[in-house]
Amino acid sequence: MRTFFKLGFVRGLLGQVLGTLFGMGLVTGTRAALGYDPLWAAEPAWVIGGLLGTLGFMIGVGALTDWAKWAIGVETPMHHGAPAGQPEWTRYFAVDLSHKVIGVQYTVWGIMVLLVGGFLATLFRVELLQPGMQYFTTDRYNTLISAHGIIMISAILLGVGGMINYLVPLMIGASDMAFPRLNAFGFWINVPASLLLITAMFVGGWDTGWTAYPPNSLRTALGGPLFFLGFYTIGISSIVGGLNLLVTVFTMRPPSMNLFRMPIFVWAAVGTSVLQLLATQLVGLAMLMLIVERSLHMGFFTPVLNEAAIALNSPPGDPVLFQHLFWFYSHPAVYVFVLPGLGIISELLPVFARKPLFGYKWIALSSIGIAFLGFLVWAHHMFTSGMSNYLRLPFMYATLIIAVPTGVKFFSWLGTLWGGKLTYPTPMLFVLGAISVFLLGGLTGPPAATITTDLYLHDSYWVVGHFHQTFFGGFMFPFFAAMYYWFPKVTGRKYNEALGKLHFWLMLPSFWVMSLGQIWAGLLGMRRRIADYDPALGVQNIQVWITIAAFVIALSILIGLYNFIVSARSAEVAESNPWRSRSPEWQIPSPIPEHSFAMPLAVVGEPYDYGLPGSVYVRMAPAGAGD
Amino acid sequence: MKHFLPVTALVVISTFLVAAGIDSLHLMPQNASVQGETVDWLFGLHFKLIAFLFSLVIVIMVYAVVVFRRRAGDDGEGMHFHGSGTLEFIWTVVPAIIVVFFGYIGTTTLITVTAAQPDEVAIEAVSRQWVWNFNYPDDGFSSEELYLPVGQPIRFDLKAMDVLHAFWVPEFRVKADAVPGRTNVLRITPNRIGEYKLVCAELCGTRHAYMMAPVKVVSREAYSAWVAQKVAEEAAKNTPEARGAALYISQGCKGCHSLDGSKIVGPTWKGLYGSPQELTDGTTVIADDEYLYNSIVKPNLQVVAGYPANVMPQNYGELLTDDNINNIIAYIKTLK
Amino acid sequence: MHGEYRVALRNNRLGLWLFFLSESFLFMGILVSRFYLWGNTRPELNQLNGLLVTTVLLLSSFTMNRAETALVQNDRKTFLNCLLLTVALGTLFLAGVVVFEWGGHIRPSDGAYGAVLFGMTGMHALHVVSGIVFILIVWNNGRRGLYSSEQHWGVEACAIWWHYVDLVWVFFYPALYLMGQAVH
Amino acid sequence: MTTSTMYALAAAAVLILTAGGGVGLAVLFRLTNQLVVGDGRLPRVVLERVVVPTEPMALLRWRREQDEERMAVARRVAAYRSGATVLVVLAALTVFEYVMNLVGISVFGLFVIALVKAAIIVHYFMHVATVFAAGDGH
Repeated sequence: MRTFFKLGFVRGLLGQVLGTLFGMGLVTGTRAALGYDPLWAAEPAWVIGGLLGTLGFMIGVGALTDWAKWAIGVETPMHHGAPAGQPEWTRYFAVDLSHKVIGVQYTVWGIMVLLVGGFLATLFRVELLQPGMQYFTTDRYNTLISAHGIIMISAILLGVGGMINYLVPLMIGASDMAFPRLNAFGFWINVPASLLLITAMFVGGWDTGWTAYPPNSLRTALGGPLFFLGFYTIGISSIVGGLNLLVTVFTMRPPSMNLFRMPIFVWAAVGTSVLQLLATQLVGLAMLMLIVERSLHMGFFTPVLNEAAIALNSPPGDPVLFQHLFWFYSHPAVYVFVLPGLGIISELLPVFARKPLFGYKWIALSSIGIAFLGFLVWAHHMFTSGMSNYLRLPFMYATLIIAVPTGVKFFSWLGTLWGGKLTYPTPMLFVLGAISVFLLGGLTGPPAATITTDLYLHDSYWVVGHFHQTFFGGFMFPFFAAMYYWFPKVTGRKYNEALGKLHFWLMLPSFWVMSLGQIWAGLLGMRRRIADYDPALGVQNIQVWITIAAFVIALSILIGLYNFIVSARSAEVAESNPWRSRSPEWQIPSPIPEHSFAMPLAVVGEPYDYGLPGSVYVRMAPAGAGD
Repeated sequence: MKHFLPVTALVVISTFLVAAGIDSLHLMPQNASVQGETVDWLFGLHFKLIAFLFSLVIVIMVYAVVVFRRRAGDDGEGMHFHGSGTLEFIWTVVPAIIVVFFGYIGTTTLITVTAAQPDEVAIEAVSRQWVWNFNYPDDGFSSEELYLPVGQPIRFDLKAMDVLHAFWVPEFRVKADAVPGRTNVLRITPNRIGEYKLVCAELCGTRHAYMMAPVKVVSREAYSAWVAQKVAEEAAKNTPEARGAALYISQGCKGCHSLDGSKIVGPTWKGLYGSPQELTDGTTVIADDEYLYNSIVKPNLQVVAGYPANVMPQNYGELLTDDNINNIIAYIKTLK
Repeated sequence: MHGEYRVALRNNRLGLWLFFLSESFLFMGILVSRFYLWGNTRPELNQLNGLLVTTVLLLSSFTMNRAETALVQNDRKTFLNCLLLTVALGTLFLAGVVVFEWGGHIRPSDGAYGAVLFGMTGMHALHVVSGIVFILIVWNNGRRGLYSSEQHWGVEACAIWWHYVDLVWVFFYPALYLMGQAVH
Repeated sequence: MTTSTMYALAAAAVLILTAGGGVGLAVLFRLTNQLVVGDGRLPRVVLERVVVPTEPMALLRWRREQDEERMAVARRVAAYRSGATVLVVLAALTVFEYVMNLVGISVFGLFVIALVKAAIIVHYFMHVATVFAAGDGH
């Protein structure tokens, strides 16, 4: 029991509750002091409460302790291992500075958030089985889809954070990330953010979708501002995570590892991090503007003017401004989600094909190209918003051009497969599944990119199908591939191969059914985000298939998790390099010791020279040797 | 080279099969507009490209998976090559040419689809939570149904009075958002007589899924007859009650207040006048003229128990003249 | 210099500059909103006040630079005094914005003028406040002798953070007071 | 305020600044000097007679010491002075910006001036070059 209350996580939760109550009290007290009536104003109380609750969590969990000590001039040496006098497992529930622990924390919390988001999806899929409203009110339904969207996005960001934090320092032979405390902060801020998002569902919900378009988001229920706040908080995590990774990659590589000798996943992580670092600020700003417009009536997005504004000759606000700010992040965010996944595909293919990665430089530069182009295409989400053709056309061209670097990746993957000695353990199956699914996403993109056809597809179920394909192909399948692939490295044990294959063979076909069903429903004229559909559209059978497929996907993921949990506790001990990989993290024992590399790394070969007799990629060299 | 022929043959066969499969599925509802023909043509082009690229990647991948699998007992490594600059160059440049070509096609078709027509007729489509309204400025009336003469180019001026909505008739293919504070333009020339549904395609709140309006494309003669009938009705509307009834539709009261006693979002208007209303603060008031006036102008002042506050727009006092408000009250009085 | 400190210093500098880059996107977003909503117009603001607060912030950047230079030259007294002077000037700037600009004839709820004016000055003021808190922390630590002329990352970070806040104002001042046609 | 009044005020400001400010600066020269070059702890002029060593090696060493001391002083003065110079330049640019706006410079022109100011701050105050140096401090 004492141990329980000493866990940073538990203290954080207490801190969040206390902070929220304090914030609410602050608002109510201020209103009392100013003589407002009534004393209780739900929105400011919840917003300030949510803000201070987040701060309370971070204080409670201890993520700010070292910085507070620094501020008053106290030395804060790095701490390794479990908290003093506590068992080893407790470090996963506390602020820990090791990137390996933080990577696991990101991944586990990400999977938990993913389960919540998936659960919401199954709920509204049941509602869509037949026309008419059976189980929910339309308001409740709208809250469910909105929450599904943002919760899944936060889950994907957490999964991306997990993979990047765990793998990148190992792959470049660094002892840790450049800023371990910032790293821990970046993870823990996600926890109060997730809780804010879940709370938002229970204090009235919100019916704007995850896009939060005003003016609807200015009028929606109390869940709205909590959702904005949660989204903003997740954004903070993205920014500090991206910053930390870029510094790590640029300064902490061994001198012998030049940019084109990094494992390919590191390139993808760099692309992702650039987008996270720069683009996220804009969505944060957009969310902040929504909050202040709601609470202080600052008219950024409403075209209605009050009398004083008319007297000032003030121009009106404009809802379309929000869409620009929002998509300037939220389109690149798609590449934040998929670039690491595509990196995983490129990373794993050579290992299971036993031959070099085809066109390393092209794949590496295509990641950077996608990241760069990602900044120039945001307005393709707004082709119907009333922009003139002169504005729409450049965005159409930029969007179509993204197909080029993406195509380079596809063809290079085929080149990697060609002439290999392919084996098909679970990670490889997930990689191949990812390619097929991402291919669907890639092919359903261009019709939505050319404006003429997008005028039909925009806001239809086609779009729903398209982005589920890109997220499953670009994140979910590669994520599970990574989970199975690095499972022996992280836990030191073997996963159950039969269950892994069952997971894959349930998930892949059901996903194809689900997403092709969505595509078809969209073509038949079904809109996005509708609680109820017109039976005359003829999509009911399709909806039944989508729902069944969604449940099979959910089942397969539960099987996968069961496999991970049971195998981590009691499976056979794995050898240190079961896949015969050349990457640095496989040259050290499993599970990885506290200080990953006993000796500095020296890069002495190409990363993917599989099949070249006698060549190695890295050598553990005593300090000073090598290079 | 021994793989070249089988792979090529499989890709070709697969391309034709996939393309034929897509064609046979009847993926979209019947087109009913001139603009839609352009859209459908481009869709056809896209589907052919999709069939080819899908086959190209999937066939090569499946072929490699089958042919290059590790045989039992083989412990060797794969072929050792790092890539091919020529190949990379080809599959960078060829797709780039294809996408630029599609960009060009996209440009020309967009210009076709959005081009202004010399003889176009303007109709104002006004959207509110959660109703559509169509003003026919040339003839000076407004309607809840969208009647369109076949073959007549129409320019829709889209307006939104509260939040974002989007104007979409799937059979007409093209859509556009209705944005508060702006007037977006959408051009459609219906070319097929029939009955369709206009839907709102932008999430706009509670009843978004039900925000629809009937669309009737009729012959020019039928259209003229309908216009004449609407004009006559308009003339008969000069009593306060009738004006109130028109305001009930044009101001969007209909979205939240029913006339048949059912509960939508706000209280029903059936039998409202003169009835006792229990308020959230526990008091009961009789719905008289003053109460109704206040409820329209200051909806949060007296909220009826069981209904949410803050839902009804606060600005009807600015949108409506006192005359109009009295017309609405007169209309409510008729609803026994 | 100690090797570990050198490595940390290099990381810290790169990290802080990347953060500036990230923050620049935030402020660019605000500037874009200003031009999107205001176009080539601006509300009538008190020009004298604008010049005054700009001058005060500029002076504070000078004193901050002087504090850092003094520390490098091992002149502790000037270092600490200049930090306090910077805090005073920063507070004066805040007072100028809050009292004269926010207390003027435009309120936050007054259309796009009010929203953008308060959005820009508010977001900038938030950064000024953070800078002041940062300087006070550094002053307190400096008073206790935690920084030397060779090792003083805290001071350097604080100084360039403060200059960055000034840098933002370099763009905000013309955007608020000079650019576009003043509307009466 | 009408445009003509603004012109008049600006002209008056320029006059007062140039005439009055020049005189003021001259009067406050010593204070200004201290403001510009630092804290006044600079080495004072040494009045006692300096004994110059005669032995060649000692003379060399003495000269080197003298040089180093002068260099150190020069560096210190330069460090302080650069801050003051930057302040003056930035202030001048701000005034220039304000006056040019009265004259009717374009938005683009104002942006260019702001960019110049930003570049000066980034280079001289924020020492952007240190990011690219391998962490060797000042």
